[in-house]
Amino acid sequence: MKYSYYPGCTLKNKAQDLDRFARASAAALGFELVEIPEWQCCGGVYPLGTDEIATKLSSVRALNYAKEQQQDLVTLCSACHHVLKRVNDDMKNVGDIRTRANNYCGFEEPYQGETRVLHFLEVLKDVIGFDELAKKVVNPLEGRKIGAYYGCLTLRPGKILDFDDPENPKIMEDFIRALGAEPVIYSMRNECCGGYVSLKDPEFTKTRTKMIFDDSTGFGADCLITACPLCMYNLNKSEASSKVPVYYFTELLAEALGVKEEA
Amino acid sequence: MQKIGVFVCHCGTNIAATVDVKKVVELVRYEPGVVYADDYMYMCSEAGQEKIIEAIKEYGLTGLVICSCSPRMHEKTFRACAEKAGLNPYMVEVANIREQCSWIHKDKEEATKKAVILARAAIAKVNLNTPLKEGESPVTKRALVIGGGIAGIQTALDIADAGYEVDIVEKEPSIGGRMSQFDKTFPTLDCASCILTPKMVEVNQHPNITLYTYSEVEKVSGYVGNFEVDIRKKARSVDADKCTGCGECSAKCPLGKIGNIPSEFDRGLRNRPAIYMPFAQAVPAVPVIDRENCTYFKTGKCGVCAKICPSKAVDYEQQDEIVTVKYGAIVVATGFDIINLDKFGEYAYNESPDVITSIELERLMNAAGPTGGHLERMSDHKQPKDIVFIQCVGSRCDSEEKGKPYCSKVCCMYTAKHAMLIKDHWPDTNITVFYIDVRTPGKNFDEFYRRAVEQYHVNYIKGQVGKVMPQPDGSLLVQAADLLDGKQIRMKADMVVLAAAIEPNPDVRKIATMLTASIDNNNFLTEAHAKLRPVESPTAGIFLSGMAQGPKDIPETVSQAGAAAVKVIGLLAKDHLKTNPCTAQCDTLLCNGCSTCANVCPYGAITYDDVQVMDHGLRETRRVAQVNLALCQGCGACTSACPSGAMDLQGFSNRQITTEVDAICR
Amino acid sequence: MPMNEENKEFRPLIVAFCCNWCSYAGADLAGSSRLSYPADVKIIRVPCSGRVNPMFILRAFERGADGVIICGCHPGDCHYSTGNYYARRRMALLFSMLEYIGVENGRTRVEWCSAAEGAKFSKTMNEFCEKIKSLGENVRLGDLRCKN
Amino acid sequence: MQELINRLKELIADGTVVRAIGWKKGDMPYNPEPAYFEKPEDFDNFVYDGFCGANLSKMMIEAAKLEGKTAVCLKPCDTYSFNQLIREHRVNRENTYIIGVGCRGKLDIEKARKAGIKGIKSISGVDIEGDGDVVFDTIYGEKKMAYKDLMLDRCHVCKGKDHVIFDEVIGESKDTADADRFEEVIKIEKMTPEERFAFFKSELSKCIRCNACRNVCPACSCRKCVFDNTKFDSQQKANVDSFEEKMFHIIRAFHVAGRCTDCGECSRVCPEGIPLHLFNRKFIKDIDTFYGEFQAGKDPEAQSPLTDFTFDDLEPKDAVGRGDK
Amino acid sequence: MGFTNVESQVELIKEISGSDPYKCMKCGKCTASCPSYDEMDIKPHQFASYIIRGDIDELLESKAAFKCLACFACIERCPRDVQPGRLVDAARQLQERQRGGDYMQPEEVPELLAEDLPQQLLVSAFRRYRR
Repeated sequence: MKYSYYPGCTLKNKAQDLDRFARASAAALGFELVEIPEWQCCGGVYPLGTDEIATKLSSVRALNYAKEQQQDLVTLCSACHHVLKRVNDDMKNVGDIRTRANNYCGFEEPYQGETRVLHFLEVLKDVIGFDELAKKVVNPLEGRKIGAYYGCLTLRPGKILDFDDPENPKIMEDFIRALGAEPVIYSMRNECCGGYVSLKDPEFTKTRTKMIFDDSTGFGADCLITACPLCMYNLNKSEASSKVPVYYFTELLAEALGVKEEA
Repeated sequence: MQKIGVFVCHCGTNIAATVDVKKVVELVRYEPGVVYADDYMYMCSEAGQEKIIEAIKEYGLTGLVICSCSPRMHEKTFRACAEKAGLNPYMVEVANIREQCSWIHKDKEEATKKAVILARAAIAKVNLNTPLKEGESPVTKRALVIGGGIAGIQTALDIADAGYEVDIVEKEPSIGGRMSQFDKTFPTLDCASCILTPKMVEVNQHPNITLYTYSEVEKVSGYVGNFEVDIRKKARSVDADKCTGCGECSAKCPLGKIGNIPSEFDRGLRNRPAIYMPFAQAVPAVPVIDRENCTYFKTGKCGVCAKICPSKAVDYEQQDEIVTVKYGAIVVATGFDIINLDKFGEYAYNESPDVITSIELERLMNAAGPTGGHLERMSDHKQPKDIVFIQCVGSRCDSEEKGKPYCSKVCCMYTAKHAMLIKDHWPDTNITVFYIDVRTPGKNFDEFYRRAVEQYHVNYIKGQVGKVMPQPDGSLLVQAADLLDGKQIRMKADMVVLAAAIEPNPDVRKIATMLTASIDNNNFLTEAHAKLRPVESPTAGIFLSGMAQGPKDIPETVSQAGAAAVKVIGLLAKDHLKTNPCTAQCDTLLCNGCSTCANVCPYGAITYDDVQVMDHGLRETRRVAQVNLALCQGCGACTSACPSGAMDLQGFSNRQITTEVDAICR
Repeated sequence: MPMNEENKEFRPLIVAFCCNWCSYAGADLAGSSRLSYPADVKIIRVPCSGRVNPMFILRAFERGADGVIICGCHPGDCHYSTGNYYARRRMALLFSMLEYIGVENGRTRVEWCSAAEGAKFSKTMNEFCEKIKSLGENVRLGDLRCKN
Repeated sequence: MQELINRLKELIADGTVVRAIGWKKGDMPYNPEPAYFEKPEDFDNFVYDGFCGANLSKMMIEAAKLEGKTAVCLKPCDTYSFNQLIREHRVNRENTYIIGVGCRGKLDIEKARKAGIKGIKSISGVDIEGDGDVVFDTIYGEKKMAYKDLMLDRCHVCKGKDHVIFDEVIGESKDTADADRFEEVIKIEKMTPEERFAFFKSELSKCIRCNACRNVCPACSCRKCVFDNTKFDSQQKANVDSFEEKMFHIIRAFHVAGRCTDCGECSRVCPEGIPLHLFNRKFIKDIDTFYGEFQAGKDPEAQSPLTDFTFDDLEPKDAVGRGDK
Repeated sequence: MGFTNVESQVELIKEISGSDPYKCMKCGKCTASCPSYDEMDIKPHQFASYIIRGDIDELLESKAAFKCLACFACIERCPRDVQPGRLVDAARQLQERQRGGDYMQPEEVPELLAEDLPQQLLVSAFRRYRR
């Protein structure tokens, strides 16, 4: 099984862990992430303005490339996942954006949102299946109480991303169970960490991340997992992270599958 | 050739402002058949009608075209007017130049042109009209009420008291409906069961009322005055004639303790046995066996209830039974439920047992409820100190998947009631109500709400809650906004009560389809006229009572129930009804006897007989279609199915419609 | 502004068959709610969409109609229980046949519209008019004849 | 053929039937005509060979009204039409004795003409029992043609060798289907709207309104055709007005939709060679696609698709534009 | 494109946002959900009213739009489908398009940079703060 893979800027750089553990795990699970050539940065935030076209084109090109390969497009980074899914939805359902984007790109055949965008977790859940994943776990993470931190970009808006229930998600909890650990459910798991505001106002972000740590540790979490390099950065800026480490979910996956060292 | 009079109504300025009425008169005057044309300010007024009558007499008119509002509005008026002047009422056609012309077009020239075309079509049609005579059909003097809540109970009692027989069909094992689940009622804080139970008993004992509980309407056929209804009496597994209602069986059922069967009546807040009465005052006081959960029905073992029943009333062999009954009128009183809250994950209803709905709160406060009326948290059975009420959960919602666009109407009042009752019992409870608007139109309603604030010091905050977050310490963190003070609030609560939007009983769609009664986008039954015929369905013989028609409180429900009863009584008081003369008619000379029409007739009104016909001097016996005029409702399905054109519909004949097409396309 | 023949806007002729119980009432509601739609639409009241004989539609086209729309109660909600189900089959076959002989799709339409859906009625008629305008005059059916 | 004649004579002789309907020789060897046979000498002209394409089932509408039983010779495909007539209560089954006659495909003389065969004096090899080539004795000498190449188009989409209703069967039948029934329809569907329109316009413009199609059609069995009554014509003008002219074949096809067994007689008899079956077959194809396969006349108890429905039938908007997807 | 009057700017906001401020029923669920509430001088639920009233100058002065985290909580929860986040973002864009984006100056950037700062943060911030 091959997937077109859109790594995104950060995974090539500061978040290489997210990327390499994912590839190693994928290999262990029997699928391959084929990085699409000459991908360009998604821009990090989805351009909400109805008249913004240019900023969506990099996503459109990636989507169209996957279409030409007749492959689903897989991402790992929350932000890329968010932007790609939303741009894809625009290409499918917003006639104006579709027409204009296609005019710019000049593909052989107009792109109309045909590609299916999947987060790596969705591949695990819907293609591999968490039951199957659990069978492949060689180092079950027994006894660990893990809090899934979703943040915002994986979940909202629920209708378009169609990733999980945006208010009470459970895909990462099911993932944690599949690895043999115990998920810790806490309310702040889908509340924003402060996002890019940490650039200009790091103090604000710290108040947000403190709330997240307080809530998750209150319910007994001994570590957190995330799919987002920005969340990772912000959470790690908090003092609490010294006691409650934050991992990319792929790292724990690789660990459970016994491929962490090879990666 | 007909002698047609055309009358163009100004409808004040409703029509005249956009349609040049005089010009219409001028232009239609020369249409074939027209011998008279005039306009008037209000054609439907006494003076307007007088004008018509005079013209009929003076010009010997044989057909009328009224260019006015929708025929659904005043066709009847003008037909009656024609009849007064000795003209057959079915020689009248209405051109709808208000709803379908003046009200929707702005350009006067364009609207006038269209009005003329609509008038022409009507004139062309009248040219082909024939006098029709209404038939008569008898009325079955018995009414059916679907739903045994307070709405159905009141309607049935009122009809029965007037001397007519009434049957109530209730799908649950007992009548009583939602009201029987409530603790107290607003705005007088009467105990719900104290005022409802006597009515339930009265229903049970009334000589004119037959109760079908644990039963459902399965099939409806017929028409106003002559409905035929199949009622499925689901097997109770208990012989109602032998059962004394002692309750031994329920008490001994092994599943009562270990079965984990959530009680529907208590909204899942406690469990019930497999053989059960929903509540102590159930009417009839006869338990049912829930066959899906009962060990005996699942495995063939157990049988405890049958063994211990002192009157040997338990009957595992009982079968569903279908009874067919004839009715003259049917009242829909199917009531409501609250919406599913899965889409409101932000309020943690599914995550925390301490986030409950208002109906669950009713059960928790009810002395007969799962906690014996003691208010406690379902998580740790502690009495809550801080309670937050959230209003409009799913009401006034634009998104169809999440909620409902309408105001549920009763939540503001019952929340004030809940707040006061809690404060009355446990005065040191802190109560906060987050509202968007407090809506209290109704006698003594705003006073009631103000009492909650002024006397009981309930804290009302304008602003919707954003999120309810279960905390590690077991409390609930409520994040909200106080829009008036301009603050974001994060407050702890021990319990959160959600005023979930109400919605019509989900079964109503199925029932409406059987009754061919129309329902709106929200699944509420549509009334025949929003203002003037609020308790009737557009389908003749179907009446509406209670929440099935729209959100309303108990006093309103009872008033509407009475109003529906009066309409039913008015119908049943007649010995005969006039039938629609626009029925199908078969031209025996053209009919092939092929049975195609009978296959599509929804009323079984078409039969085939061998008749003697004379066709071009040739006498022959032929199999031809016969229309039973008492059964035919004039839908015309047969006419478009008929290959030979033998079937035609009076009042909407093939030629009449094609001539309208021609007139419009001229 | 002087109007000459060339820049005169094409105004289509549209016949709408509306069942008495749902769509005609829906049209009335559109009217009383003042939800406008083009005057090109002329409504013919029929008791039920099941009453609409394909002959009526063909006749309208033959007499110069540019579009014909049939409106009835939503499936399941027919006042006569089943009339619209038969209409649905009849119209599906007729429309497909018209397409087969080369008449543009879109000149015919069936829309289910309840008495409560005044807004939908108006929206439908606006859309349909736009569609017919984009298709232009209905030349083909007028042209189709057996003898020259 | 002789077995058939003998049996018919026997049935008349023993009083089982009063008369028989079959084919008699025409003025040319390739145009036999439907005929009544009562007396033994009538059978001198009786013929049943490859050119007896005419579907006799419709004749039974009137024949079954006569005093005494009538025997009728029906080919396998004709029995579908007969069943459909029973379904519509148009024939009296009790008064009918059905002889299912064998068929190995019926022939189209036009095919021979198109192959350049002219001046025909006599034809052999068209017997019902044979299986060789058809031999034409013409004034230009002997010409041969494979039986199959001479078959009517409709026989290439044969419904099968079985009679669906009969009292007895005489002779062997063969399923001659070797083509896709909907091939022509699909070909037209694939054209552009302009091409389709041009195609039908040119075909329909040949029509001379001779009504042969209507008269031969077993589904067109109305006592009085809608085109001959005034029920739809508001002006009550002469029968033939422009409305009829433009829409005649579409309306006729619609009227028989769900009832047409696809016997192909309309196209066979059309003097102008208009492929009228293309209308009927389009309806049949649509019915099969939209509502499940249905063969009119197969089962006289089956509900016609147009007097039936399911709750989730296709919406009309989805019935069109299917080719574009 | 020059903006001459309030009306055209209101129209522009509606167009950029693609949402209808008139649908707002002032329930405040957006404001109740907003993580940046305390940072904002104009609160999320107020954007609709500002646009309806045409208080464009105040919107253009406000820094609230730059405090929005683009977390979409308000969009997810809005019962009226006003999607307040879109209105907020449209106000931000209007400011940037008119002023060329002065919320973050390029010269600020180097001192903000940290060793472990992910690219995602930079591109996101640039998208939001600069035109």
